Amino acid sequence: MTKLQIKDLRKTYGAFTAVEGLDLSIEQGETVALLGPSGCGKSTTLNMIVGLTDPSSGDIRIDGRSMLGVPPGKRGIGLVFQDYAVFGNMTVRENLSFGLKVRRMTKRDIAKEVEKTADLMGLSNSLDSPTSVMGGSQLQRVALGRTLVTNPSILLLDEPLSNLEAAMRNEMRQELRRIQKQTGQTVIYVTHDQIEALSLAHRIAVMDRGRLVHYGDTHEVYHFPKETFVGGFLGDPPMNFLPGTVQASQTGHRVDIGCATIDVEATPLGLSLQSGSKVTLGVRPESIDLLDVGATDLGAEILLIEQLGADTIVTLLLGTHELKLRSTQNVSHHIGDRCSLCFHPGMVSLFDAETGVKLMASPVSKEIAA
Amino acid sequence: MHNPKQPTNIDQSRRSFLKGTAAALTGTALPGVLYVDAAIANTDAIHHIANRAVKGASALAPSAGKKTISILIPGGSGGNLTPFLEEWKTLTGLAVDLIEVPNTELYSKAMQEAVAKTGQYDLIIGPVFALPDFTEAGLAKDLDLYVERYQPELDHGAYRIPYPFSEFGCKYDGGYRALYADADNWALYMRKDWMEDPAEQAAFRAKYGRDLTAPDTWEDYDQLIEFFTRPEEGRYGSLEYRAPFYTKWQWMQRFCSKGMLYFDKDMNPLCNSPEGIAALEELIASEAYLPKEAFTNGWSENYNQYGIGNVFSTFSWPSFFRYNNDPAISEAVAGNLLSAPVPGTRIDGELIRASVNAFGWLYVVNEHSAIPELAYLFAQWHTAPDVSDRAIPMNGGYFDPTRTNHFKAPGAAMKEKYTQAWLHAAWDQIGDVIPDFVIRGTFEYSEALDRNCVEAVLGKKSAEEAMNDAAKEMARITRRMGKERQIQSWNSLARTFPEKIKARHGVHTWT
Amino acid sequence: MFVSKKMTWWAWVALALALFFAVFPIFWIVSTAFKPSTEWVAIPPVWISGQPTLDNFSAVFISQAGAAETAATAVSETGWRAIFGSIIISICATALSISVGLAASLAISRYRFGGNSTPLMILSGRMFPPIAIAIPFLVMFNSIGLIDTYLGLILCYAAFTLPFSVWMIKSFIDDLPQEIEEAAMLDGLSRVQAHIRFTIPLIRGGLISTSLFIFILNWSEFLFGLVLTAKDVVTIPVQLSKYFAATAGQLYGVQAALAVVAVLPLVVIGYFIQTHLVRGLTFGAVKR
Amino acid sequence: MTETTTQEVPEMAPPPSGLFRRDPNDPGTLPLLLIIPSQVLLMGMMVFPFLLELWISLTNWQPTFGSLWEAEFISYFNYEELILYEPRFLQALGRTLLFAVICLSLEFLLGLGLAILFLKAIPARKLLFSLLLSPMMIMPVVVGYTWFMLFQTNGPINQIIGWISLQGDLPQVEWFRHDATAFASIVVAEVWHWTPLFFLVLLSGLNAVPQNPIRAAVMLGAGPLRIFWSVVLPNLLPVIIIAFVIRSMEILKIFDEIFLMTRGGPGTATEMVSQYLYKLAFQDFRLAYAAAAAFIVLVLTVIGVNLMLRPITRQILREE
Repeated sequence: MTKLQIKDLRKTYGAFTAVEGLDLSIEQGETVALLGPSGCGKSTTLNMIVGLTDPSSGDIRIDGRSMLGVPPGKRGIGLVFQDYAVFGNMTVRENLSFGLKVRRMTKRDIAKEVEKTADLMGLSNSLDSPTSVMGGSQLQRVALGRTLVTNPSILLLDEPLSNLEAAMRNEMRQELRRIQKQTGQTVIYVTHDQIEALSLAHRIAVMDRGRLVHYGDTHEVYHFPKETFVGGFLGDPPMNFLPGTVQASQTGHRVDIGCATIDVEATPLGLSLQSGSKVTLGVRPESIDLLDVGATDLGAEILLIEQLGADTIVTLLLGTHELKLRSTQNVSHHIGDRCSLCFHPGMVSLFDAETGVKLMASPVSKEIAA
Repeated sequence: MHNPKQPTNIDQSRRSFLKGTAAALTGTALPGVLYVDAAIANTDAIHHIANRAVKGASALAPSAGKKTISILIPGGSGGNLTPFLEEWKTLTGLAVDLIEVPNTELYSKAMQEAVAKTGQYDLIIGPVFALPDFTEAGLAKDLDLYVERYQPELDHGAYRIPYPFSEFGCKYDGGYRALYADADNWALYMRKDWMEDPAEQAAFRAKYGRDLTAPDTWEDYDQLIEFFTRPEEGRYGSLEYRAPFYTKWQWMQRFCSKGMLYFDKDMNPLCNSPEGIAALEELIASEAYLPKEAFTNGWSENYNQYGIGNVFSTFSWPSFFRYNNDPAISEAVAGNLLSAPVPGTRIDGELIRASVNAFGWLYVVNEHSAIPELAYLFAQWHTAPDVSDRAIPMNGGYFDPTRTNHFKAPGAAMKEKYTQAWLHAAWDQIGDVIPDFVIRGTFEYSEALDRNCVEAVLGKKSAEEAMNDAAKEMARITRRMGKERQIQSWNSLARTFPEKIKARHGVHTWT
Repeated sequence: MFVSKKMTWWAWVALALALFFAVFPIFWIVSTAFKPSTEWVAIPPVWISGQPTLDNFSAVFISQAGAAETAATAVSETGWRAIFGSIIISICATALSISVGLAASLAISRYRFGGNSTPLMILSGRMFPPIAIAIPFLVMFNSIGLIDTYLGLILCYAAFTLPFSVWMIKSFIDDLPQEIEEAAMLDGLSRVQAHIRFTIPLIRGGLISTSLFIFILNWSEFLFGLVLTAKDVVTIPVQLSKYFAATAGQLYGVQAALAVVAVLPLVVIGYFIQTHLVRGLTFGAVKR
Repeated sequence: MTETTTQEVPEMAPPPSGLFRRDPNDPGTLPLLLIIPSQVLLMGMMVFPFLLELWISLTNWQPTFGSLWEAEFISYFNYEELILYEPRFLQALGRTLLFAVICLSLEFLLGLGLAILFLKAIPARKLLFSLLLSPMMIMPVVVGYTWFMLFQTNGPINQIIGWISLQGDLPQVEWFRHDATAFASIVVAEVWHWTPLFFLVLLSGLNAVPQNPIRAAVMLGAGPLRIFWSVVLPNLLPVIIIAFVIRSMEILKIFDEIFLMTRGGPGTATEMVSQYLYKLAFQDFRLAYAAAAAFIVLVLTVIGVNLMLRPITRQILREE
């Protein structure tokens, strides 16, 4: 069942367009991450969803009902802020009770709900402490509890972990996942941190300069980005991009990247590429394998090997382009070595060189004759 | 606290002046007895007082430590002085520096000088009611010696300052302390043109059964102002003062004209006597005949408002007549002003009038001055019969006719500004003058009386409550000031009241 | 924010009323300054003179000796001496108050001199009714010859504005991290040098706004100016009270003219120190 | 004051870190040298007159009784007289408090209203802001004269009232004649003069209030009033208290405006402590009595201000 549906949402400030033509739908019980660099329009989108900002055009529907003109407090959305926005002059209990008091619940019901939520959030012991003396993760719990206690149909988290220290961040991430599971809550999670997005969300919506660039499940978004932007934004190190020229071939297409050519199969959609058109070829670091230590002249040269515990990042020079490669296995090569590379079949994406838009997602195989 | 007396010989000579004139000064038939020939203006004698001052100053000037005489003056009074400073300088070589303070602050500033003792001012032009305070605070220099030496002829001679001004305006506790510069008793001013309008006269006669004339009694007056009150035409009967600080004077006139004094022999307040309450009730009753502004107007607003021409009468100072009779200042009423004695009360067949000397300025020599004698001499010169006759009519000042010659033999400028008729009328009323609270603690007594009057007028208290409160407050002030000393002071002030009033209280027998 | 940014009709009305209320009296002063004497208290009141005149200003600035008697020429002295006096006294008293206050704030803020009681003690100096303290001042000033001197008023004004100087400057120093001076001292500067080279320049904005605020206080003072002077020293507020003439009564127009001249610089100053003023006025409770 | 000190000193005892404290000998005499000028100035210009005043208040001095040095020592008599037998003093005190409460509440509410208004998208913002602030820059004496003119019976305020009233004829309120209207007139002048201060301070305070708690409250469905009361106001509190402290210190001393407008009248309807002190000291010249009254006022003010400051003394003095 579609919980939240956004249709052609648009927000302009004078000549500046903050959000353009956004379409998005979120299912019940789903966790969706809204991901993008700062200034991409995700905060504006968030504000429009919760009702703090009115859209210039478009529609927002929750459970099929249009939310245009419905005041923020009446949309059934809970919002948790990056800086927690806990009411510093109140105790934890007062914070948690606030939303319920507004709803004119009886004192007894309030107390009951607050106890319940405090229990869920692990705040039972500090209910009567003033919030002014609390630390980050505690405040985060209060903020979350304050929202959850009102039983929102959608929970929006705005960069909820970015103010926390690294260790706390991990702990809270798990905590969030636990709570989401326990409550079956629909969650929209706004972040610029891809790891959070990837680890928490079922689906990811990537935004760039006011546009929704890619919306899909985490696997799809990660491995088959719809634009070079998405590939470049997600992943650490990000997707490798190689400029190339299309050459027609019998089996499909080949892309000439200067120092080598790569076979690319035609898409199932039958997209055919004009011979000679410029493209960008994208491949994830973990979709590249090092084949052997070769002495071939056209091989890639290893510039740098970084051991990162479980992973190893290898920086290569292929022709004039730098590539990064991630391997979970031990790399026996040395800096300065030359080697052959293999792009995993089906894991290579082609983008229009000018627009950066994906041309096709195709299962590819070919060894690069290096 | 009582200042030590001057050497005996001076004391005696002063007494001898008094002896010579006492009978005449306290007599009831004052105008007649004191009739002075107009020829006094043409004799050389008129210049003697000024000349003595100039001579004295010229003699002292070369050895004086200070060549500038500083005078503390009330703001707005410079007009009487500035044109004469150059003349004085030519005559004596002494410069004069005028220091203005707002006229409401003058008393305060002078008393501050009594505390600070800077000697920054050599002369102070102060209000008459402040003289006791100035003296008790050690600010007003004892002038007996100078008076003896330079003969300003304050209370004797053809040019004297008429009694009682010469008494409460120059002396405190029997000694000379000031040179009176501004006789300031009230008269009743009415619109001559309204009174002379035949239609009005007919209507008035029809209504009250008598002629439309200047009033003798307060009842007459109340009829007049009732008659001329026509709010629908924007016309009112009177512009009597009902603003704070001024209301007490209106009360004093009505009260004293009932043959009353402020205090009895032992300084018990009499304001809560039936007469005092009645006087206040009369003030309250006449509210209907007053425009609303009367309740907030101070004197200058009052002058200006009367000048607009929508009010029949008012009680005011001589300068009121002078300014509002000047076409350059008040087009509407100039030439149409009739001055009359303040109304009185007929008691036992005797008509008693009481014209309050509200304010009035005098020269006081600062005890702390470095050049007291020169300062005194300037004051003597400026208040001398001839010089003051020229000074008083100047525009932009407060001084009004004070010396006998001003009334009886006015100079051209004086005659032009005040008119012969007014000067005659004013002279005739001097016998009815009553003093303000010219005793120590004047502000406290005035304020207690005035505030209670105002509160009654505003309806916050009944007249009786107000007068009882005022009496209580005044009694308390007296107690605190030291009753014996105050009684002594009051006894000498009481002697300056009109004969008819004094007689009813047997003031002559007070000791 | 909990208030919508949109201007509703009632917001326009409220704004218009507030503006009228705020500006009308100022308009009236300015307008009166240009009215001929007949219009000062005319019935009905004149809003803008049909025959505007500069007489009131010339009464303030140009000696009227010998001029034909009119309401405006009844003024016996020009306003120059008062303007000069006010400028001298306000500037010197402000400078004194600020420099003494700056030193004291350093001692309090940086060295915790005297603990917490010192600032509160200093502040309580501002609570004494000046009317009552004026009398001991009179007695005291008389015995040391300070009555009617510029120095006397300067000392008095400086002392009475010192509480604000200390509290305002202190709030600016408090907000300045101590590390700045510490770093300077590690580089070899002495404590005094560190204050002079770093602390003071860094709170320059605060010092300027505090000075201007103190200047306004000094410039406006009336009572001490009235009581502690005799003939040599006059300030503008005292001069204003002198515009009274026997014929015309209160010289509203002349008063208004001097008031306009006296107030204009303050309004301009105020415009420039608005934001700093808040910091100072709230003793640092608002940090912006 | 003393109480605060004794309470807080122990907390401060552990010296804060930082170079200035690390080496206790280091500052040497510098702090002393820095504080001395202020102490000398205060000694000469505040403490000495203060002590002189204290002594005067214990005598029966008034210049018409003789000089200060001859005045009789009467110990607490003036105080006793004032408190027990001088209803006018106590009335003036009460009236001043009432005046302060009325004015400060009005100034606060109007200032707050304006400040909230200025959160909206106001056109020509900076200009309007400055215009609204300008009354604050005007010297009290001028404020007094101006409102005296405006409140004249034939003045522009009555004219405006006349225009507003439907009949169109001047109702001619005689402002200075009646207790209530005279009091109202000085309240109006005072409110006009100092609302800008509250406006300025509250607007800055409002702008400094963190936005997210407000958004959070909006999200929780709270209405503007509840948000203001529960979220905004607690944040504004320190600023509000300081503004109130500064203004009450000054308003309790209010003199110039009333002196020029009503002189405390009619009767004593607008007589504040300062007017009463002025009457005692500069009209009656009962200087000792005035001094005693001033001390009572001082003590009450100090107590009052300390009570007001209590909740935020810590924050202001940075004691945490």
